[in-house]
Amino acid sequence: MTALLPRRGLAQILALIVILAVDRVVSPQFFDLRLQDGRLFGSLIDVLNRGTPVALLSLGMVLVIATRGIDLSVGAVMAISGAIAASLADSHGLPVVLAASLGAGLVCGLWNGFLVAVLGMQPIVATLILMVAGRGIAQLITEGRIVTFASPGLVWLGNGSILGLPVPVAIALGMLILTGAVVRGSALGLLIEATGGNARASELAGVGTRAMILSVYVWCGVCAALAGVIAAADIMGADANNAGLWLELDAILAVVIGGTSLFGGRFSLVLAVLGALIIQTMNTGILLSGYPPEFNLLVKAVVVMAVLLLQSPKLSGFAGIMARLRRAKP
Amino acid sequence: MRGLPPVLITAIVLVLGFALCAVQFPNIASTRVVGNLLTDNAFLGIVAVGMTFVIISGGIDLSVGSVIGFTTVFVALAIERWGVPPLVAFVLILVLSAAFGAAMGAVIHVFDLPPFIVTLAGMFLARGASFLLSTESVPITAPVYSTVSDFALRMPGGGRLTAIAIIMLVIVIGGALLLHLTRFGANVYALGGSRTTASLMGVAVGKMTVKIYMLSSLLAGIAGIVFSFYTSAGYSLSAVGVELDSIAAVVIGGTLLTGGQGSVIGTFLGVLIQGMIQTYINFDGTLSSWWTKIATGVLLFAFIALQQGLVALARRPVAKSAGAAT
Amino acid sequence: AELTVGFSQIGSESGWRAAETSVSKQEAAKRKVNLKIADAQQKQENQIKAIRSFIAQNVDAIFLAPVVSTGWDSVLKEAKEAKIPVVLLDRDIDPSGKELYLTAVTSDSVHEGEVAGDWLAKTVGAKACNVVELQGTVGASVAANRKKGFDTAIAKHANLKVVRSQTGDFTRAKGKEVMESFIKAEGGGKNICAVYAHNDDMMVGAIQAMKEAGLKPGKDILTVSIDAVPDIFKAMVAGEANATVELTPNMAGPALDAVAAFKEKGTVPPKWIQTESRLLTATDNPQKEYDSKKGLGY
Amino acid sequence: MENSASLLEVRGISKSFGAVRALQEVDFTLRAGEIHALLGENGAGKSTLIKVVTGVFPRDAGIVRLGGDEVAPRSAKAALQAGIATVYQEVNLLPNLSVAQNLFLDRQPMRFGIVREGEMRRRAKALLADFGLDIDVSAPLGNYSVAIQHVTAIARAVDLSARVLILDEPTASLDRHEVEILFRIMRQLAKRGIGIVFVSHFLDQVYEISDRITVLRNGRLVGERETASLPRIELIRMMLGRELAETTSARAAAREHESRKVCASFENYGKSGYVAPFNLELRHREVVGLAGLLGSGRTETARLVFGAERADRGQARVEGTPVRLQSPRDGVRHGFGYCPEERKTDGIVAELTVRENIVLALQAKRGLHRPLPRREQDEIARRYVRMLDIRPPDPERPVGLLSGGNQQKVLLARWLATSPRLLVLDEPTRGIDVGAHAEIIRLIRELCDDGLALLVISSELDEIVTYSDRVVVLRDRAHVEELAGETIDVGNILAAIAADSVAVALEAHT
Ligand SMILES: Nc1ncnc2c1ncn2[C@@H]1O[C@H](COP(=O)(O)OP(=O)(O)OP(=O)(O)O)[C@@H](O)[C@H]1O
Ligand SMILES: Nc1ncnc2c1ncn2[C@@H]1O[C@H](COP(=O)(O)OP(=O)(O)OP(=O)(O)O)[C@@H](O)[C@H]1O
Ligand SMILES: [Mg+2]
Ligand SMILES: [Mg+2]
Repeated sequence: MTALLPRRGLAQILALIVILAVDRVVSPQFFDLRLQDGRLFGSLIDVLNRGTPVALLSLGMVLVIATRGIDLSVGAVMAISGAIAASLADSHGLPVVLAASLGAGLVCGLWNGFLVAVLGMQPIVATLILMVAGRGIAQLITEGRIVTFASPGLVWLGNGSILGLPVPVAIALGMLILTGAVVRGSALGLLIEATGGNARASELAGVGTRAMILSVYVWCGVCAALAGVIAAADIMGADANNAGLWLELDAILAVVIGGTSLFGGRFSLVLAVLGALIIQTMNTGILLSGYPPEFNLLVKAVVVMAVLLLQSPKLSGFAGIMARLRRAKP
Repeated sequence: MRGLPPVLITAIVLVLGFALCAVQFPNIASTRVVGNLLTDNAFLGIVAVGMTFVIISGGIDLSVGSVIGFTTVFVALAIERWGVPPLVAFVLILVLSAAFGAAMGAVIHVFDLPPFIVTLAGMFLARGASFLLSTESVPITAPVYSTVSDFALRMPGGGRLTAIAIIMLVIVIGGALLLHLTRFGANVYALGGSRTTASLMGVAVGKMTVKIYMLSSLLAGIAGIVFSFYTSAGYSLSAVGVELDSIAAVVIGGTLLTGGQGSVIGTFLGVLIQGMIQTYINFDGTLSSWWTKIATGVLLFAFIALQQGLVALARRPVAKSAGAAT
Repeated sequence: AELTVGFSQIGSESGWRAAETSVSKQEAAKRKVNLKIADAQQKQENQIKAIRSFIAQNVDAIFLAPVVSTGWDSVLKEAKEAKIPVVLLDRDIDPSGKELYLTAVTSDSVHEGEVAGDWLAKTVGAKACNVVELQGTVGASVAANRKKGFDTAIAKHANLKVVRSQTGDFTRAKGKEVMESFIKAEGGGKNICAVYAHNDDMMVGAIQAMKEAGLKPGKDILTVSIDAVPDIFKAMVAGEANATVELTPNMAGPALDAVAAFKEKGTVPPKWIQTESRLLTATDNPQKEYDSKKGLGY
Repeated sequence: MENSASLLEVRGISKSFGAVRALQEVDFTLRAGEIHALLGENGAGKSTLIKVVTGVFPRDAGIVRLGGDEVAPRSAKAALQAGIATVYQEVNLLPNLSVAQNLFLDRQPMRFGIVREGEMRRRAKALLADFGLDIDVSAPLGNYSVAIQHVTAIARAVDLSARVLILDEPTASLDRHEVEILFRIMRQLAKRGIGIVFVSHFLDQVYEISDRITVLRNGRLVGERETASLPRIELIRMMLGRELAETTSARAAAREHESRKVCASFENYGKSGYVAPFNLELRHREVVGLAGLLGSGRTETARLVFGAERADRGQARVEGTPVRLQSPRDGVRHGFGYCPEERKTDGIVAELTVRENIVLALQAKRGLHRPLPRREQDEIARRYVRMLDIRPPDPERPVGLLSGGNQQKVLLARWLATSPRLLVLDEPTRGIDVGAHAEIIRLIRELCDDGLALLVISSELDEIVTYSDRVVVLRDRAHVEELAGETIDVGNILAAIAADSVAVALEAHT
C-alpha cells in the first residue's frame, strides 16, 4: 500500500491535512470560498496569501540549507527591499522599482555568499552580520518611518488578483516553477546536493563548490527581496522596523518541515513550500480559533513538535508506524 | 593545549579593540567600565558557557533566551505571589529548567531530530509558558534581592565587581574546568567530532546528549536568576534574542559551529568583545537606531574578519609528523 | 554651561517611536542641549548598559524611556549616587522606584484606552455592538494598559462586547492579517460593529483588510485607535477611520524644561507631568492634523 | 588449540536493510586464543556481521554467546563492557581529539574527577611504543596520516580487548613494517587466550596469521576451515563461487616505450613544505607507479599533479602546452581524473545515489548548462555497475549504504565516465576483494592499452610491479629514484625506498 503513495512528502501532506481538519473544527467556515470583486475570498485564500512571504523565503533558504549553510539575514533583506521599493514607488515605474529592490537583494546575497564562500566564515555568523546591519540599512532608507505609497502597479502586486488568485500567490507559484526549472532543469540541483553532501569530495570531483555556494546565497537574497516587495505592497508601505522580523526562523522551520536536513544534501523545493503552508495553516488556525494570544506560542510549539515527530527517522513517518503495527501483529 | 592559539588571538583582538576605544573615549579605560562590562554581560556570559558545550558537541540551543525569560517570571511570581522563599524558588526553577533541557536532549537523541528545530520548539514553548504565567512585569521586593544587587567588591578606580559578575566568573572558570579537565568534557568534544564514531568508541551518546542540553538549560536557568537580580523583576519578554547573542559570542570566541572545537575561555572573550562593541556605541551616543544596528554589524564583521585573518596568519604550514619510527 | 543629557531610547519599533526620537532632537536643539541618544533595540539590558555608560560619562541628566516598568532600581540608584537626575519619558516605572527619578513625563495609557472606549460607547449609543480588538505585543505594558482602560470604559455599557481579541504586534502587516481572520470568523464582517486597535499602525492594516473584504471601514465598521500618527488622519480624510487618541511625541520638551529649571534654580518638578490624551475624530480637521504631523519623522 | 572452548558463538544471525538481506542465518564460532579470518567478497556481509555482534545494528534473528552466556549488547559501549573490542572498517577515531584522548576516551585515568593529563599521555606514549610509534600524543589525531590514525585505532582496541578483539580490515592502510608489528602483537594476544577476528582482502596475510577461516558469500555462510588445510585456489572458489585465474605478479610484457606520446609533464614542480620539486613525465599508454613508505609524499604528489593542491613553482604541460593547475576544476578540464585514498571524506557523497556519484565528475566537466539527460545518466550508471560489478546492482541506492569495496568501485566509475586522458589513482585497490582486485588490475592495463596515462599509488609493491611501466620512488617528500623496464621488481623498489638502511628493508621484506 505504501507503493501507491509518494515516499517523500507523505508525512508533510498528512500533517497539512490534519492541521486543515483541526482548522475546520475551530472555525466551521474555514473552507468557505466566495468571489469578491473578481477575487477569491476565504480563509484558505488567506492561508495561501499570508504564507507567500515565508514560502518565497523558503525557496531560497532550502537551497542555502542544501549546501549546509543557513541564512539568518532574509528578514532584514525583506526590510531593505521593501524600503527601497516603497521609497521609489511613487517616483519611478514598476520595472525600475522592481529592478532596484531585487537588485538590492542580489547584492545582499552576494555579500553573504562572499563571506561564506570566499572568506570561509561560518554561515550562521556571516549572515548574522547582515541580519543585524541589514535592518539598520532598511531603517536608514526609511529613517524609521513607515513609508507609504500609492503607485497602482506596486499595490497591484500586493492586492491584485490573477484568475481569482491573489497576485502574491501567483508570484510564489511562478517562483516555485522558475526555481524548479532552473535547479532541476540544469545540473544545479545535483551539484548543490553534492556540495552540501560532501563539499571536499565535490570539489575534488571538479564541482565549483564556491560558485555553487555563492549562487545559492544570491538566489536566497533575491527571493527574500521579492518577499520584501510583496510584504510592502501588501500594506502599501514599508515598515522597516517590523517587515520580515523573525521570519528567518519561520523559513528555516518550513525547510526542515519540508524534510531537508540542516546538514545539507538532498532538498525538495515543493516540500519546503509545503512546509511554509503548514506553518501558515497553523497560524491562521490560531487566529481563527479565538484563543487568547498568550496561547499562540504554546500551540505553535506543540504543532511543530508533532509535525516533526511525524517525520522523525526513528519513527520513519507514517510508513514506519504502519510497519510497526504490521510487525506487532504476529 | 587544545584551542589555545585561537583563544590567544581572540584575546589580542579584544585588547586591541579596547585600546582603540580607549583612545577615542578615555573614560572607557577605567575599572568602572570594566566592572560594568562584567556586570552587564553576566547573564550572557553564563548562557554562553552552556551554549559552548552544546555547540562543541555539534548541537545548538535556541531556547536559552526563552528559558531566561521564563525563569525571571517564575522566580518573581514564586517569591512575590506564591510566597515561596527565594532559595526554594531558585532550586525549583533550576530543577525545572534542567528537566526542560533534559527533555529536549532526549527528544533530539531518541527521535533523531535536528537540535535547531527541537530547541526552536523549546523556545516557543518556554516563551509561551511565561506568557501564561504573567504578561505583566512583576517587581521582586524580597530583601535578598536588594542585598545581592547592592553587594559589590570595590575595585581601585571606583569600579564595582558585583555579585552577579562574580557568579559569572565562577561559572566561566567552572565551565572551563569541566570542559577541559573532565571525562564529561572530553566526551563533549567526541560528540562534536562525530556522533557515530563516538558511539562506536563506547561513549554513551544518548546520555551525553541529554546531559549537555540539561547543562545548557540549567545554566540558562541560572542566567535567568542572575537576570532577575540584575533587574529585580520578572518579565515574560526579557532576554529576547539572547540565543543569537550567545551563539555569536561562542563563535567569535573561536568555537566551530560544526562542533568538535572550541573553548569556554574563548567564549568569555567573545562575550566581552560583544560588550565592548555595545559600550563603544553607547559612549559614542550620536548614533540613531539604524546607525546603531549598522555599526554593530560592521564591528561584528571587523572583529571576525580580524580574528580570522590573524588565525590564518598564525597557521603556519607545519610539516606533518612522519610515519613510523623504525 | 551647555547641558549634556543622555537619553536611553527603547528603539525604533514604530513610526511613533521614530517621531519621538526626532522631536526630542529638535527640542534639544531648540534649547541648545547636547542630547546623546542610545538606542536599546528593544532590550532592557541594553538600556541598563546605556545608563551605566551615561553615568560613566558624567552627563548632566538622564532621560529614560523604559521598555518595561520593573527592574530599574539598582541602576537608578547608581545614577542617584552619582547625583545625576533621571527623567522618565513616555512610560512610567514601578511605584517602588518613585524616589529614584526626578519626574516622569508620560501619558496615562490606561486613560488612553478609556478615552477610546468612552468615544465608542458614546458613538454607538444604545445599539448592540460587537467589538474586535487588535492588541499590542503580548507582554508589553502599554498593550495591557490600553486593554484595561478600554475594558473599564465599556464595562459600563452592556451593549458593547469585545468578541475577539488577538495580538497584532503593533504592526500594520499583522494588523491586516489578524483583521482578515476576524472578518472570516465573524460572518464576513457582518457581525462586527467596531474595531479597537492598540495603535494606529495596526488600524491602518485593518482598514485595508476591511476594504479588501468589501466592507466600508468607518461606515460599516467603526474604528478607534491610539497614537494619532499621520496616516490615520489620511484615512479619516478618506472617511475610512473614525477616531484616534493622541499620544504626543513631544515628551522631551517638558522634560528638558524641568531639568533646566532643576539645574538652574533647584526647582523640583511634580513627580508626574502628564501629557494630554486628546481625542481626535473626523470632525477635528484631520487634514490639518495630517499636515502638521507629516514632517515629524513618523 | 584444537580443543580450546568456543569463546564467541554466533548462531543463525540474520539482518536485512530494507530489501537487502545482508546476513541470512549465519553461524560463526571463535575459540579462545585463535586468530580467525572472516573472509568474503565486497558486500558479502563481513562488516555487517561484526556490527550485529557488537550491537551497533540490531539483529533480526539469531543469538550470540560469549563464553557460554547469551549476550545481546545494544550498543558499542555494552559490547566493550562485555569484553569485545572492535576496530571498525570505516569510522576510525575522532580527528579533533588528541591522540591520547582517542586512546583513552571514556576511560581516562582520573583523580578527584579530573583527568590526569600527564598520566594519560605517558600511558598513551607507552601504548604506541609497542607499535613502534613515537609521536606527540597531545597533538590532534587529525594532524597525522591515515596510517598513524589506523595504528592508533588498533592500539586502542588492543588495549581494550578483554576477551575478543575484532579487526575489520586493519591492514588496509598499513605498510609491511606496521603489518609485521601488528601481527606480532596479535600473536601475543592470542597466546594470552584472547580470540581475534581478522578481516582482510590480503590473502597472503590471511595465510600468514590466521588459524581458521570463515567465508561468507552474499550474506550466507559458505563454510569454516582450518587455514592450514585450505588451498588458496579452494579458498578463492569459496569466496567467489567460481574459479579465478590468480593474478600473477609477473610483469606484463614490456611495451614499446618510444611509441608513446607524452600526455602530461611536470618540470621542477613542487610546493614548499609539501613536496620537493620534481620532474615527472606521464605518457599515454603507460602506467607510472608511485612507491614509498607512509608519509613519503605519494598522496601529495598525486594532489599536485591533479591540481587539488596549488604548486608554487615549476611548470605543468598537457600534451606539450603549458597549463596552470590551480584547482581540481582545472585538472578536470584538462582531462585528468583523481581517485583519492580517503574515499569517505574525499570521495563519495554518501547521501547521493550510485548513479549520481558516478555522473558527478562528468556533469561538473560538462558544466551547469548541459545537464546530462536522465536517460543518459541511467545508461552510464548501468554500464559501470555492470562493468565493475558493483553490488547490489541498484544505481538508485545511496552510495553510503554500499560496502567499502563497492564504494571504491563507484569512485573509479566516476572518473572512467569522464573519459580522462590521465587518471591518478591513490590506493585504488584498498579494501577491494580478490575478485575485484584482479578485475581492477586488468582494467588498469586495458585502460592503459586504450591510450590512457595512469599514475598509480599503491602500498602493495607486488601490485605496482604487476602493472607499472615505470616506478617513481619517494622518500621524505621527495622523488628519489625512478625505475623502468626490467629493473622494476619488489627488491629494487625496497632498496630504493630504504637506500640508507638496506637492512631494515630486507628485514621487512622477509
Ligand atoms: N547501513 C546500511 N544500510 C543499508 N544497507 C547496508 C548498510 N550497511 C551495509 N549494507 C549492505 O549490506 C551488505 C553487506 O555489507 P558489508 O559492509 O557487511 O560488506 P563487507 O563484507 O564488509 O564488504 P567490504 O569487503 O567491501 O567491506 C551490502 O550489500 C551493503 O550494501
Ligand atoms: N592539503 C591536504 N588537504 C587534505 N588532506 C591532505 C592534504 N595533504 C595531504 N593530505 C592527506 O594527509 C595524509 C598524509 O599523507 P601521507 O603523509 O601519509 O603521505 P602518503 O605518502 O600519500 O602516504 P599514504 O598514501 O600511504 O597514506 C594523506 O592521507 C593525504 O590524503
Ligand atoms: Mg566491510
Ligand atoms: Mg597517501
